[in-house]
Amino acid sequence: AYQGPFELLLDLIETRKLLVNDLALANITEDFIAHVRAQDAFPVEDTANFIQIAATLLLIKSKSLIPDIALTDEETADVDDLRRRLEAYEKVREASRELARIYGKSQMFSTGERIPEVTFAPSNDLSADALAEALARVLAAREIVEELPETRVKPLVTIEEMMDQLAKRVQSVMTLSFKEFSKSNKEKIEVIVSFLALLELVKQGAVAAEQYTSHGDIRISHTNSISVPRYV
Amino acid sequence: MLTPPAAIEALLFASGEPLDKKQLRTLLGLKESELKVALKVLSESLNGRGITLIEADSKIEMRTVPEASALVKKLRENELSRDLGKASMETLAVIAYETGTTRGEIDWVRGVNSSASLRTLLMRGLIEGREDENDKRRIRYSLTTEALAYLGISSSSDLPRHAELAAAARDIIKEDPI
Amino acid sequence: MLTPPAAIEALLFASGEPLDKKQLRTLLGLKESELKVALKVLSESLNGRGITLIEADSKIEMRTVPEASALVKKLRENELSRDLGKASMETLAVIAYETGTTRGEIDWVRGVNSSASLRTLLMRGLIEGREDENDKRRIRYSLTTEALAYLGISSSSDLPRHAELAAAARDIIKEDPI
Repeated sequence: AYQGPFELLLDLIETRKLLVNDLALANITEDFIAHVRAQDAFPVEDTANFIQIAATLLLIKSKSLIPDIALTDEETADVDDLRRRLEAYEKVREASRELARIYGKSQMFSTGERIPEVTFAPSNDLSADALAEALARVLAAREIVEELPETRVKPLVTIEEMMDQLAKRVQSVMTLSFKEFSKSNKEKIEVIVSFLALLELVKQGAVAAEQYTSHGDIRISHTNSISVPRYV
Repeated sequence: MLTPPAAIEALLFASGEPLDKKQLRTLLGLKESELKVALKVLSESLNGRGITLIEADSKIEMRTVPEASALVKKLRENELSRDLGKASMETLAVIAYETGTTRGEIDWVRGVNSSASLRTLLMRGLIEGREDENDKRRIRYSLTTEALAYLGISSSSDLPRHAELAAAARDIIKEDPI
Repeated sequence: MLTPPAAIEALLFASGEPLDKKQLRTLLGLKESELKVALKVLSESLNGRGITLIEADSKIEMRTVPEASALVKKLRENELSRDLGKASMETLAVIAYETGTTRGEIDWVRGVNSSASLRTLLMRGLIEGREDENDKRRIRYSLTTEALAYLGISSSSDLPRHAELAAAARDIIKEDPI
Protein backbone atom coordinates (compact mmCIF):
# COMPACT_ATOMS: atom_id res chain seq x y z
CA ALA A 1 0.00 0.00 0.00
CA TYR A 2 1.16 3.58 -0.52
CA GLN A 3 3.37 4.71 2.36
CA GLY A 4 4.03 8.28 3.41
CA PRO A 5 7.69 9.28 3.82
CA PHE A 6 7.64 9.13 7.64
CA GLU A 7 5.92 5.79 7.67
CA LEU A 8 8.60 4.48 5.31
CA LEU A 9 11.43 6.02 7.37
CA LEU A 10 10.13 4.56 10.63
CA ASP A 11 9.62 1.13 9.08
CA LEU A 12 13.18 1.17 7.73
CA ILE A 13 14.56 2.25 11.13
CA GLU A 14 12.38 -0.17 13.10
CA THR A 15 13.24 -3.17 10.94
CA ARG A 16 16.89 -2.51 11.81
CA LYS A 17 16.01 -2.11 15.51
CA LEU A 18 17.58 1.38 15.56
CA LEU A 19 16.60 4.42 17.57
CA VAL A 20 15.52 7.55 15.76
CA ASN A 21 18.81 9.50 15.53
CA ASP A 22 21.16 10.80 12.91
CA LEU A 23 23.14 7.56 12.74
CA ALA A 24 20.00 5.56 12.00
CA LEU A 25 18.90 8.12 9.43
CA ALA A 26 22.32 8.02 7.76
CA ASN A 27 22.16 4.23 7.68
CA ILE A 28 18.86 4.03 5.91
CA THR A 29 19.45 6.84 3.40
CA GLU A 30 20.14 4.48 0.50
CA ASP A 31 17.18 2.26 1.39
CA PHE A 32 14.88 5.28 1.49
CA ILE A 33 16.09 6.51 -1.90
CA ALA A 34 16.02 2.99 -3.33
CA HIS A 35 12.44 2.65 -2.12
CA VAL A 36 11.54 5.99 -3.71
CA ARG A 37 13.16 4.82 -6.94
CA ALA A 38 11.11 1.60 -6.83
CA GLN A 39 7.82 3.52 -7.03
CA ASP A 40 6.80 4.00 -10.66
CA ALA A 41 5.28 7.41 -9.92
CA PHE A 42 4.19 9.73 -7.13
CA PRO A 43 1.09 11.80 -6.32
CA VAL A 44 2.20 15.36 -7.02
CA GLU A 45 1.42 16.81 -3.59
CA ASP A 46 3.59 14.19 -1.85
CA THR A 47 6.56 14.45 -4.22
CA ALA A 48 7.88 17.69 -2.74
CA ASN A 49 7.75 16.10 0.70
CA PHE A 50 9.68 13.02 -0.38
CA ILE A 51 12.33 15.10 -2.16
CA GLN A 52 12.75 17.40 0.83
CA ILE A 53 13.18 14.43 3.14
CA ALA A 54 15.51 12.57 0.75
CA ALA A 55 17.67 15.71 0.43
CA THR A 56 17.78 16.13 4.23
CA LEU A 57 18.75 12.47 4.60
CA LEU A 58 21.61 13.00 2.15
CA LEU A 59 22.72 15.96 4.27
CA ILE A 60 22.72 13.74 7.37
CA LYS A 61 24.54 11.08 5.31
CA SER A 62 27.19 13.57 4.25
CA LYS A 63 27.61 14.64 7.90
CA SER A 64 28.20 10.99 8.85
CA LEU A 65 30.70 10.52 5.99
CA ILE A 66 32.49 13.81 6.63
CA PRO A 67 31.95 14.63 10.35
CA ASP A 68 33.39 18.14 10.30
CA ILE A 69 31.52 19.24 7.21
CA ALA A 70 29.99 22.68 7.84
CA LEU A 71 26.24 22.61 7.19
CA THR A 72 24.56 25.99 6.73
CA ASP A 73 22.08 27.16 9.43
CA GLU A 74 19.22 26.40 7.07
CA GLU A 75 20.51 22.84 6.50
CA THR A 76 20.94 22.25 10.25
CA ALA A 77 17.39 23.50 10.76
CA ASP A 78 16.18 21.02 8.10
CA VAL A 79 17.97 18.17 9.87
CA ASP A 80 16.56 19.14 13.29
CA ASP A 81 13.07 19.59 11.82
CA LEU A 82 13.15 16.14 10.23
CA ARG A 83 14.28 14.53 13.47
CA ARG A 84 11.62 16.38 15.51
CA ARG A 85 8.84 15.49 13.07
CA LEU A 86 9.96 11.85 13.00
CA GLU A 87 9.96 11.63 16.80
CA ALA A 88 6.49 13.18 16.84
CA TYR A 89 5.32 10.78 14.15
CA GLU A 90 6.73 7.85 16.14
CA LYS A 91 4.48 8.90 19.05
CA VAL A 92 1.51 9.32 16.71
CA ARG A 93 2.01 5.83 15.34
CA GLU A 94 2.16 4.43 18.87
CA ALA A 95 -1.00 6.34 19.79
CA SER A 96 -2.68 5.10 16.61
CA ARG A 97 -1.86 1.48 17.46
CA GLU A 98 -3.23 1.98 20.98
CA LEU A 99 -6.51 3.33 19.57
CA ALA A 100 -6.75 0.56 16.97
CA ARG A 101 -6.48 -1.95 19.82
CA ILE A 102 -9.66 -0.68 21.52
CA TYR A 103 -11.63 0.87 18.64
CA GLY A 104 -15.01 -0.86 18.20
CA LYS A 105 -14.17 -3.49 20.84
CA SER A 106 -16.56 -2.27 23.55
CA GLN A 107 -18.85 0.11 21.76
CA MET A 108 -21.19 2.28 23.84
CA PHE A 109 -24.66 2.69 22.30
CA SER A 110 -27.02 5.65 22.46
CA THR A 111 -30.74 5.37 23.25
CA GLY A 112 -32.70 3.58 20.56
CA GLU A 113 -34.07 5.82 17.84
CA ARG A 114 -37.49 6.53 19.35
CA ILE A 115 -39.67 7.69 16.48
CA PRO A 116 -39.86 11.40 17.38
CA GLU A 117 -43.45 12.62 17.60
CA VAL A 118 -43.68 14.94 14.62
CA THR A 119 -45.06 18.46 15.03
CA PHE A 120 -44.73 20.86 12.10
CA ALA A 121 -42.36 23.47 13.47
CA PRO A 122 -40.66 25.58 10.80
CA SER A 123 -38.20 28.23 12.04
CA ASN A 124 -37.97 31.95 11.36
CA ASP A 125 -34.55 31.57 9.67
CA LEU A 126 -36.09 29.17 7.11
CA SER A 127 -36.88 30.55 3.62
CA ALA A 128 -36.35 29.52 -0.01
CA ASP A 129 -33.48 32.01 -0.31
CA ALA A 130 -31.87 30.72 2.89
CA LEU A 131 -31.91 27.21 1.35
CA ALA A 132 -30.34 28.45 -1.90
CA GLU A 133 -27.63 30.30 0.03
CA ALA A 134 -26.95 27.30 2.28
CA LEU A 135 -26.51 24.92 -0.67
CA ALA A 136 -24.38 27.46 -2.57
CA ARG A 137 -22.15 27.74 0.52
CA VAL A 138 -21.81 23.94 0.77
CA LEU A 139 -20.95 23.67 -2.94
CA ALA A 140 -18.41 26.50 -2.66
CA ALA A 141 -16.80 24.91 0.40
CA ARG A 142 -16.37 21.71 -1.57
CA GLU A 143 -14.53 23.56 -4.39
CA ILE A 144 -11.57 24.31 -2.10
CA VAL A 145 -11.34 20.72 -0.84
CA GLU A 146 -12.14 19.37 -4.28
CA GLU A 147 -9.18 20.72 -6.18
CA LEU A 148 -6.69 18.61 -4.24
CA PRO A 149 -7.67 15.18 -5.58
CA GLU A 150 -7.77 16.75 -9.08
CA THR A 151 -4.03 17.47 -8.91
CA ARG A 152 -3.52 13.80 -8.09
CA VAL A 153 -4.91 13.03 -11.50
CA LYS A 154 -2.49 15.39 -13.27
CA PRO A 155 0.57 13.71 -14.90
CA LEU A 156 2.66 12.37 -12.02
CA VAL A 157 6.30 13.22 -11.45
CA THR A 158 8.35 10.39 -12.91
CA ILE A 159 11.22 8.94 -10.92
CA GLU A 160 13.86 10.30 -13.31
CA GLU A 161 12.57 13.86 -12.85
CA MET A 162 12.53 13.36 -9.13
CA MET A 163 16.08 12.00 -9.01
CA ASP A 164 17.29 14.91 -11.18
CA GLN A 165 15.66 17.43 -8.86
CA LEU A 166 17.17 15.66 -5.86
CA ALA A 167 20.64 15.40 -7.40
CA LYS A 168 20.63 19.09 -8.45
CA ARG A 169 19.43 20.14 -5.01
CA VAL A 170 22.09 18.17 -3.11
CA GLN A 171 24.93 18.90 -5.53
CA SER A 172 24.40 22.65 -5.29
CA VAL A 173 24.36 22.33 -1.52
CA MET A 174 27.36 19.99 -1.53
CA THR A 175 29.53 22.30 -3.64
CA LEU A 176 28.57 25.09 -1.25
CA SER A 177 29.58 23.09 1.84
CA PHE A 178 32.68 21.57 0.24
CA LYS A 179 34.27 24.90 -0.63
CA GLU A 180 36.83 24.85 2.21
CA PHE A 181 37.54 21.09 1.84
CA SER A 182 39.13 21.22 -1.56
CA LYS A 183 42.42 22.52 -0.03
CA SER A 184 42.74 19.98 2.79
CA ASN A 185 44.35 16.51 2.75
CA LYS A 186 43.79 13.87 0.09
CA GLU A 187 41.93 11.41 2.33
CA LYS A 188 39.00 13.79 2.81
CA ILE A 189 38.76 14.43 -0.90
CA GLU A 190 38.60 10.67 -1.44
CA VAL A 191 35.52 10.52 0.80
CA ILE A 192 33.90 13.43 -0.98
CA VAL A 193 34.43 11.76 -4.35
CA SER A 194 32.85 8.55 -3.03
CA PHE A 195 29.90 10.51 -1.69
CA LEU A 196 29.24 12.28 -4.96
CA ALA A 197 29.65 8.92 -6.67
CA LEU A 198 26.93 7.61 -4.38
CA LEU A 199 24.71 10.38 -5.64
CA GLU A 200 25.66 9.61 -9.22
CA LEU A 201 24.96 5.93 -8.53
CA VAL A 202 21.50 6.77 -7.29
CA LYS A 203 20.82 8.98 -10.28
CA GLN A 204 22.33 6.47 -12.70
CA GLY A 205 20.51 3.69 -10.92
CA ALA A 206 17.31 5.12 -12.35
CA VAL A 207 18.88 5.47 -15.78
CA ALA A 208 20.89 2.24 -15.81
CA ALA A 209 17.76 0.28 -14.95
CA GLU A 210 16.50 1.04 -18.44
CA GLN A 211 19.80 0.34 -20.16
CA TYR A 212 20.12 -2.82 -18.18
CA THR A 213 16.88 -4.11 -19.53
CA SER A 214 17.43 -3.02 -23.14
CA HIS A 215 21.18 -3.79 -23.71
CA GLY A 216 21.85 -5.96 -20.68
CA ASP A 217 25.60 -5.17 -20.75
CA ILE A 218 26.13 -2.61 -17.95
CA ARG A 219 26.36 -4.27 -14.50
CA ILE A 220 25.89 -1.98 -11.44
CA SER A 221 26.03 -3.35 -7.89
CA HIS A 222 22.77 -3.01 -5.93
CA THR A 223 22.59 0.17 -3.85
CA ASN A 224 21.66 -1.35 -0.51
CA SER A 225 25.32 -1.68 0.42
CA ILE A 226 27.48 1.43 0.10
CA SER A 227 29.83 -0.41 -2.28
CA VAL A 228 30.88 2.38 -4.51
CA PRO A 229 31.19 1.25 -8.16
CA ARG A 230 34.73 1.34 -9.71
CA TYR A 231 34.48 3.58 -12.78
CA VAL A 232 37.11 2.29 -15.23
CA MET B 1 -18.62 -7.28 35.42
CA LEU B 2 -22.16 -6.67 34.24
CA THR B 3 -24.81 -7.68 36.76
CA PRO B 4 -28.20 -8.85 35.37
CA PRO B 5 -29.95 -5.60 36.47
CA ALA B 6 -27.23 -3.52 34.74
CA ALA B 7 -27.48 -5.70 31.61
CA ILE B 8 -31.25 -5.20 31.51
CA GLU B 9 -30.80 -1.47 32.02
CA ALA B 10 -28.39 -1.30 29.06
CA LEU B 11 -30.73 -3.31 26.81
CA LEU B 12 -33.82 -1.28 27.69
CA PHE B 13 -31.86 1.96 27.28
CA ALA B 14 -30.54 0.99 23.83
CA SER B 15 -33.74 -0.54 22.50
CA GLY B 16 -35.95 1.88 20.57
CA GLU B 17 -39.11 0.20 21.78
CA PRO B 18 -40.45 -1.95 24.66
CA LEU B 19 -38.75 -5.36 25.04
CA ASP B 20 -40.64 -8.58 25.60
CA LYS B 21 -39.73 -10.42 28.80
CA LYS B 22 -39.13 -13.58 26.78
CA GLN B 23 -36.74 -11.66 24.54
CA LEU B 24 -34.90 -10.34 27.61
CA ARG B 25 -34.62 -13.87 29.00
CA THR B 26 -33.15 -15.27 25.79
CA LEU B 27 -30.75 -12.34 25.36
CA LEU B 28 -29.54 -12.68 28.96
CA GLY B 29 -29.87 -16.45 29.33
CA LEU B 30 -31.98 -16.07 32.48
CA LYS B 31 -34.71 -18.26 33.90
CA GLU B 32 -38.08 -16.58 34.49
CA SER B 33 -37.53 -16.34 38.25
CA GLU B 34 -34.02 -14.87 37.78
CA LEU B 35 -35.39 -12.24 35.39
CA LYS B 36 -38.09 -11.35 37.91
CA VAL B 37 -35.48 -10.79 40.65
CA ALA B 38 -33.20 -8.79 38.38
CA LEU B 39 -36.09 -6.55 37.26
CA LYS B 40 -37.06 -5.95 40.88
CA VAL B 41 -33.49 -5.00 41.82
CA LEU B 42 -33.25 -2.68 38.80
CA SER B 43 -36.54 -0.90 39.38
CA GLU B 44 -35.74 -0.39 43.08
CA SER B 45 -32.34 1.03 42.19
CA LEU B 46 -34.09 3.49 39.90
CA ASN B 47 -35.92 5.07 42.83
CA GLY B 48 -35.23 8.82 42.92
CA ARG B 49 -33.65 8.66 39.49
CA GLY B 50 -34.66 10.43 36.26
CA ILE B 51 -35.68 7.27 34.44
CA THR B 52 -38.00 4.42 35.38
CA LEU B 53 -39.39 1.12 34.07
CA ILE B 54 -42.88 0.79 32.66
CA GLU B 55 -44.36 -2.72 32.41
CA ALA B 56 -47.36 -3.47 30.22
CA ASP B 57 -48.53 -7.03 29.32
CA SER B 58 -45.13 -8.78 29.51
CA LYS B 59 -43.30 -5.91 27.80
CA ILE B 60 -40.86 -3.65 29.63
CA GLU B 61 -39.85 -0.14 28.58
CA MET B 62 -37.56 2.54 29.97
CA ARG B 63 -39.09 6.01 30.22
CA THR B 64 -38.34 9.34 31.87
CA VAL B 65 -40.00 9.71 35.27
CA PRO B 66 -43.33 11.56 35.36
CA GLU B 67 -41.82 14.34 37.51
CA ALA B 68 -39.55 15.18 34.57
CA SER B 69 -42.27 15.55 31.94
CA ALA B 70 -42.46 19.35 32.24
CA LEU B 71 -38.71 19.56 31.78
CA VAL B 72 -38.73 17.16 28.83
CA LYS B 73 -41.50 19.20 27.28
CA LYS B 74 -39.37 22.33 27.68
CA LEU B 75 -36.50 20.50 25.95
CA ARG B 76 -38.82 19.54 23.06
CA GLU B 77 -40.23 23.05 22.72
CA ASN B 78 -36.73 24.43 22.80
CA GLU B 79 -35.69 22.02 20.01
CA LEU B 80 -38.77 22.85 17.93
CA SER B 81 -38.67 26.62 18.21
CA ARG B 82 -34.95 27.23 17.78
CA ASP B 83 -33.57 28.56 14.51
CA LEU B 84 -32.43 25.70 12.28
CA GLY B 85 -28.84 26.86 12.29
CA LYS B 86 -26.10 26.20 9.73
CA ALA B 87 -25.93 22.39 9.91
CA SER B 88 -29.67 21.70 9.68
CA MET B 89 -30.18 24.42 7.06
CA GLU B 90 -27.45 22.90 4.85
CA THR B 91 -28.91 19.41 5.33
CA LEU B 92 -32.39 20.67 4.45
CA ALA B 93 -30.98 22.51 1.41
CA VAL B 94 -29.36 19.36 0.01
CA ILE B 95 -32.65 17.48 0.47
CA ALA B 96 -34.64 20.35 -1.07
CA TYR B 97 -32.51 20.53 -4.22
CA GLU B 98 -31.85 16.80 -4.51
CA THR B 99 -35.21 15.26 -3.66
CA GLY B 100 -35.09 11.61 -2.59
CA THR B 101 -31.48 11.84 -1.44
CA THR B 102 -30.01 9.47 1.20
CA ARG B 103 -28.08 10.19 4.42
CA GLY B 104 -24.87 8.90 2.82
CA GLU B 105 -25.28 11.27 -0.11
CA ILE B 106 -25.99 14.23 2.19
CA ASP B 107 -22.90 13.46 4.30
CA TRP B 108 -20.83 13.20 1.12
CA VAL B 109 -22.01 16.54 -0.27
CA ARG B 110 -21.65 18.35 3.05
CA GLY B 111 -18.44 16.53 4.01
CA VAL B 112 -19.72 16.07 7.56
CA ASN B 113 -22.09 13.77 9.47
CA SER B 114 -25.72 14.86 9.23
CA SER B 115 -27.59 12.38 11.47
CA ALA B 116 -28.34 14.91 14.23
CA SER B 117 -29.69 17.42 11.69
CA LEU B 118 -31.82 14.74 10.02
CA ARG B 119 -33.36 13.88 13.38
CA THR B 120 -34.23 17.51 14.04
CA LEU B 121 -35.68 18.04 10.55
CA LEU B 122 -37.78 14.86 10.89
CA MET B 123 -39.00 15.90 14.35
CA ARG B 124 -39.96 19.33 13.01
CA GLY B 125 -41.97 17.83 10.16
CA LEU B 126 -39.83 19.54 7.51
CA ILE B 127 -38.66 16.33 5.84
CA GLU B 128 -39.97 12.80 5.57
CA GLY B 129 -38.16 9.52 4.84
CA ARG B 130 -39.34 6.75 2.51
CA GLU B 131 -37.76 3.33 2.05
CA ASP B 132 -35.89 2.91 -1.22
CA GLU B 133 -38.00 0.43 -3.27
CA ASN B 134 -35.13 -1.87 -4.14
CA ASP B 135 -33.16 -1.49 -0.90
CA LYS B 136 -35.40 -1.43 2.18
CA ARG B 137 -32.67 -0.26 4.52
CA ARG B 138 -31.85 2.87 2.50
CA ILE B 139 -34.12 5.79 3.38
CA ARG B 140 -34.71 8.54 0.82
CA TYR B 141 -35.58 11.96 2.21
CA SER B 142 -37.64 14.76 0.71
CA LEU B 143 -39.43 17.94 1.81
CA THR B 144 -42.88 17.47 3.36
CA THR B 145 -45.86 19.12 1.69
CA GLU B 146 -46.18 21.42 4.76
CA ALA B 147 -42.56 22.52 4.21
CA LEU B 148 -43.23 23.26 0.53
CA ALA B 149 -46.32 25.26 1.51
CA TYR B 150 -44.36 27.16 4.17
CA LEU B 151 -41.70 28.01 1.56
CA GLY B 152 -44.47 29.18 -0.74
CA ILE B 153 -43.64 26.77 -3.56
CA SER B 154 -45.56 23.87 -5.10
CA SER B 155 -42.49 21.75 -5.89
CA SER B 156 -38.76 21.98 -5.21
CA SER B 157 -38.11 22.93 -8.84
CA ASP B 158 -39.56 26.34 -7.96
CA LEU B 159 -36.63 26.95 -5.58
CA PRO B 160 -34.27 29.83 -6.50
CA ARG B 161 -31.46 28.88 -8.98
CA HIS B 162 -32.88 25.36 -8.93
CA ALA B 163 -31.46 24.08 -12.25
CA GLU B 164 -27.92 25.32 -11.51
CA LEU B 165 -27.72 24.27 -7.84
CA ALA B 166 -29.49 20.92 -8.30
CA ALA B 167 -27.18 20.01 -11.19
CA ALA B 168 -24.09 20.93 -9.16
CA ALA B 169 -25.28 18.84 -6.22
CA ARG B 170 -26.04 15.89 -8.50
CA ASP B 171 -22.52 16.04 -10.05
CA ILE B 172 -20.98 15.80 -6.59
CA ILE B 173 -23.26 12.93 -5.58
CA LYS B 174 -22.19 11.04 -8.73
CA GLU B 175 -18.56 11.24 -7.58
CA ASP B 176 -19.43 9.54 -4.28
CA PRO B 177 -17.18 6.45 -4.18
CA ILE B 178 -19.52 4.55 -1.83
CA MET C 1 -39.20 16.02 43.76
CA LEU C 2 -36.66 15.85 40.95
CA THR C 3 -33.07 16.34 42.07
CA PRO C 4 -30.69 18.04 39.58
CA PRO C 5 -28.84 14.75 38.84
CA ALA C 6 -32.18 13.01 38.14
CA ALA C 7 -33.31 15.93 35.99
CA ILE C 8 -30.10 15.75 33.95
CA GLU C 9 -30.53 12.00 33.54
CA ALA C 10 -34.10 12.47 32.28
CA LEU C 11 -33.03 15.16 29.80
CA LEU C 12 -30.11 13.14 28.45
CA PHE C 13 -32.31 10.08 28.06
CA ALA C 14 -35.14 12.01 26.37
CA SER C 15 -32.81 13.90 24.03
CA GLY C 16 -30.94 10.85 22.72
CA GLU C 17 -28.31 13.30 21.45
CA PRO C 18 -25.34 14.91 23.22
CA LEU C 19 -26.48 18.03 25.09
CA ASP C 20 -24.33 21.08 25.51
CA LYS C 21 -23.54 22.03 29.12
CA LYS C 22 -24.80 25.56 28.45
CA GLN C 23 -28.10 24.09 27.21
CA LEU C 24 -28.40 21.95 30.36
CA ARG C 25 -27.75 24.98 32.56
CA THR C 26 -30.43 27.09 30.90
CA LEU C 27 -32.97 24.24 30.95
CA LEU C 28 -32.31 23.52 34.63
CA GLY C 29 -31.54 27.06 35.77
CA LEU C 30 -28.24 25.99 37.31
CA LYS C 31 -25.01 27.92 37.80
CA GLU C 32 -21.87 26.38 36.29
CA SER C 33 -20.62 25.10 39.66
CA GLU C 34 -24.05 23.61 40.47
CA LEU C 35 -24.10 21.75 37.14
CA LYS C 36 -20.61 20.43 37.82
CA VAL C 37 -21.70 19.03 41.20
CA ALA C 38 -24.91 17.53 39.79
CA LEU C 39 -22.98 15.85 36.96
CA LYS C 40 -20.52 14.41 39.45
CA VAL C 41 -23.32 13.04 41.65
CA LEU C 42 -25.07 11.56 38.60
CA SER C 43 -21.95 9.92 37.19
CA GLU C 44 -21.09 8.44 40.61
CA SER C 45 -24.62 7.13 41.02
CA LEU C 46 -24.19 5.38 37.66
CA ASN C 47 -21.25 3.31 38.91
CA GLY C 48 -21.86 -0.39 38.34
CA ARG C 49 -24.93 0.27 36.23
CA GLY C 50 -25.77 -0.43 32.58
CA ILE C 51 -25.53 3.17 31.39
CA THR C 52 -22.95 5.90 31.87
CA LEU C 53 -22.03 9.47 30.83
CA ILE C 54 -19.67 10.41 28.00
CA GLU C 55 -18.17 13.90 27.89
CA ALA C 56 -16.40 15.43 24.88
CA ASP C 57 -15.65 19.15 24.74
CA SER C 58 -18.62 20.83 26.33
CA LYS C 59 -21.07 18.08 25.30
CA ILE C 60 -22.52 15.34 27.55
CA GLU C 61 -24.23 12.18 26.31
CA MET C 62 -25.67 9.08 27.96
CA ARG C 63 -24.68 5.70 26.53
CA THR C 64 -24.65 2.03 27.46
CA VAL C 65 -21.54 0.93 29.37
CA PRO C 66 -18.64 -0.67 27.44
CA GLU C 67 -19.18 -3.99 29.25
CA ALA C 68 -22.67 -4.22 27.69
CA SER C 69 -21.30 -3.84 24.15
CA ALA C 70 -21.58 -7.51 23.07
CA LEU C 71 -25.05 -7.79 24.54
CA VAL C 72 -26.44 -4.62 22.95
CA LYS C 73 -24.85 -5.53 19.63
CA LYS C 74 -27.24 -8.48 19.46
CA LEU C 75 -30.04 -5.94 19.59
CA ARG C 76 -28.56 -3.44 17.17
CA GLU C 77 -26.50 -5.27 14.57
CA ASN C 78 -26.96 -2.62 11.90
CA GLU C 79 -24.89 -0.10 13.82
CA LEU C 80 -21.71 -2.16 14.07
CA SER C 81 -18.54 -0.10 13.90
CA ARG C 82 -16.97 -0.36 10.48
CA ASP C 83 -13.18 -0.47 10.65
CA LEU C 84 -11.08 2.65 10.22
CA GLY C 85 -8.15 2.56 7.81
CA LYS C 86 -4.62 3.21 9.08
CA ALA C 87 -4.51 6.77 7.72
CA SER C 88 -7.83 7.69 9.37
CA MET C 89 -6.83 6.01 12.63
CA GLU C 90 -3.53 7.96 12.66
CA THR C 91 -5.41 11.21 12.00
CA LEU C 92 -7.90 10.32 14.77
CA ALA C 93 -4.96 9.64 17.11
CA VAL C 94 -3.40 13.08 16.50
CA ILE C 95 -6.76 14.75 17.21
CA ALA C 96 -7.43 12.52 20.24
CA TYR C 97 -4.14 13.31 21.98
CA GLU C 98 -3.85 16.89 20.73
CA THR C 99 -7.43 18.19 20.93
CA GLY C 100 -8.09 21.40 18.96
CA THR C 101 -5.33 20.58 16.47
CA THR C 102 -5.45 21.95 12.91
CA ARG C 103 -5.07 20.25 9.53
CA GLY C 104 -1.69 21.95 9.11
CA GLU C 105 -0.43 20.43 12.35
CA ILE C 106 -1.78 17.00 11.41
CA ASP C 107 -0.08 17.13 7.96
CA TRP C 108 3.14 18.35 9.62
CA VAL C 109 3.35 15.45 12.06
CA ARG C 110 2.10 12.75 9.65
CA GLY C 111 4.24 13.93 6.74
CA VAL C 112 1.36 13.42 4.31
CA ASN C 113 -1.79 15.24 3.20
CA SER C 114 -4.61 14.36 5.65
CA SER C 115 -7.67 15.94 3.97
CA ALA C 116 -9.10 12.59 2.81
CA SER C 117 -8.79 11.08 6.31
CA LEU C 118 -10.31 14.20 7.89
CA ARG C 119 -13.26 13.94 5.52
CA THR C 120 -13.80 10.27 6.46
CA LEU C 121 -13.73 11.08 10.17
CA LEU C 122 -16.07 14.07 9.70
CA MET C 123 -18.56 12.05 7.65
CA ARG C 124 -18.66 9.34 10.31
CA GLY C 125 -19.24 11.96 12.99
CA LEU C 126 -16.08 10.92 14.88
CA ILE C 127 -14.59 14.42 14.87
CA GLU C 128 -15.99 17.90 14.54
CA GLY C 129 -14.34 21.09 13.34
CA ARG C 130 -14.75 24.53 14.91
CA GLU C 131 -13.48 27.86 13.67
CA ASP C 132 -10.47 29.21 15.57
CA GLU C 133 -11.80 32.29 17.47
CA ASN C 134 -9.05 34.63 16.34
CA ASP C 135 -8.58 33.19 12.86
CA LYS C 136 -11.92 32.28 11.28
CA ARG C 137 -10.33 30.46 8.34
CA ARG C 138 -8.47 28.03 10.58
CA ILE C 139 -10.49 24.98 11.74
CA ARG C 140 -9.64 23.19 14.98
CA TYR C 141 -10.69 19.55 15.27
CA SER C 142 -11.74 17.55 18.34
CA LEU C 143 -13.26 14.14 19.10
CA THR C 144 -17.04 13.77 19.41
CA THR C 145 -18.90 11.66 22.00
CA GLU C 146 -19.45 9.20 19.13
CA ALA C 147 -15.68 8.67 18.84
CA LEU C 148 -15.33 8.12 22.60
CA ALA C 149 -18.26 5.66 22.42
CA TYR C 150 -16.51 3.63 19.70
CA LEU C 151 -13.36 3.67 21.81
CA GLY C 152 -15.42 2.53 24.83
CA ILE C 153 -14.25 5.38 27.07
CA SER C 154 -16.14 8.15 28.89
CA SER C 155 -13.71 11.00 28.37
CA SER C 156 -10.43 11.68 26.56
CA SER C 157 -8.53 11.48 29.86
CA ASP C 158 -9.32 7.72 29.71
CA LEU C 159 -7.40 7.39 26.43
CA PRO C 160 -4.62 4.77 26.64
CA ARG C 161 -1.38 6.32 28.00
CA HIS C 162 -3.10 9.68 27.83
CA ALA C 163 -0.74 11.72 30.03
CA GLU C 164 2.39 10.43 28.25
CA LEU C 165 1.18 10.65 24.66
CA ALA C 166 -0.69 13.93 25.10
CA ALA C 167 2.39 15.55 26.67
CA ALA C 168 4.59 14.30 23.83
CA ALA C 169 2.17 15.68 21.24
CA ARG C 170 1.90 19.02 23.02
CA ASP C 171 5.53 19.97 23.13
CA ILE C 172 6.38 18.75 19.64
CA ILE C 173 3.37 19.81 17.57
CA LYS C 174 2.67 23.06 19.35
CA GLU C 175 6.06 24.52 18.56
CA ASP C 176 5.42 24.41 14.85
CA PRO C 177 4.51 27.97 13.79
CA ILE C 178 1.67 27.47 11.35
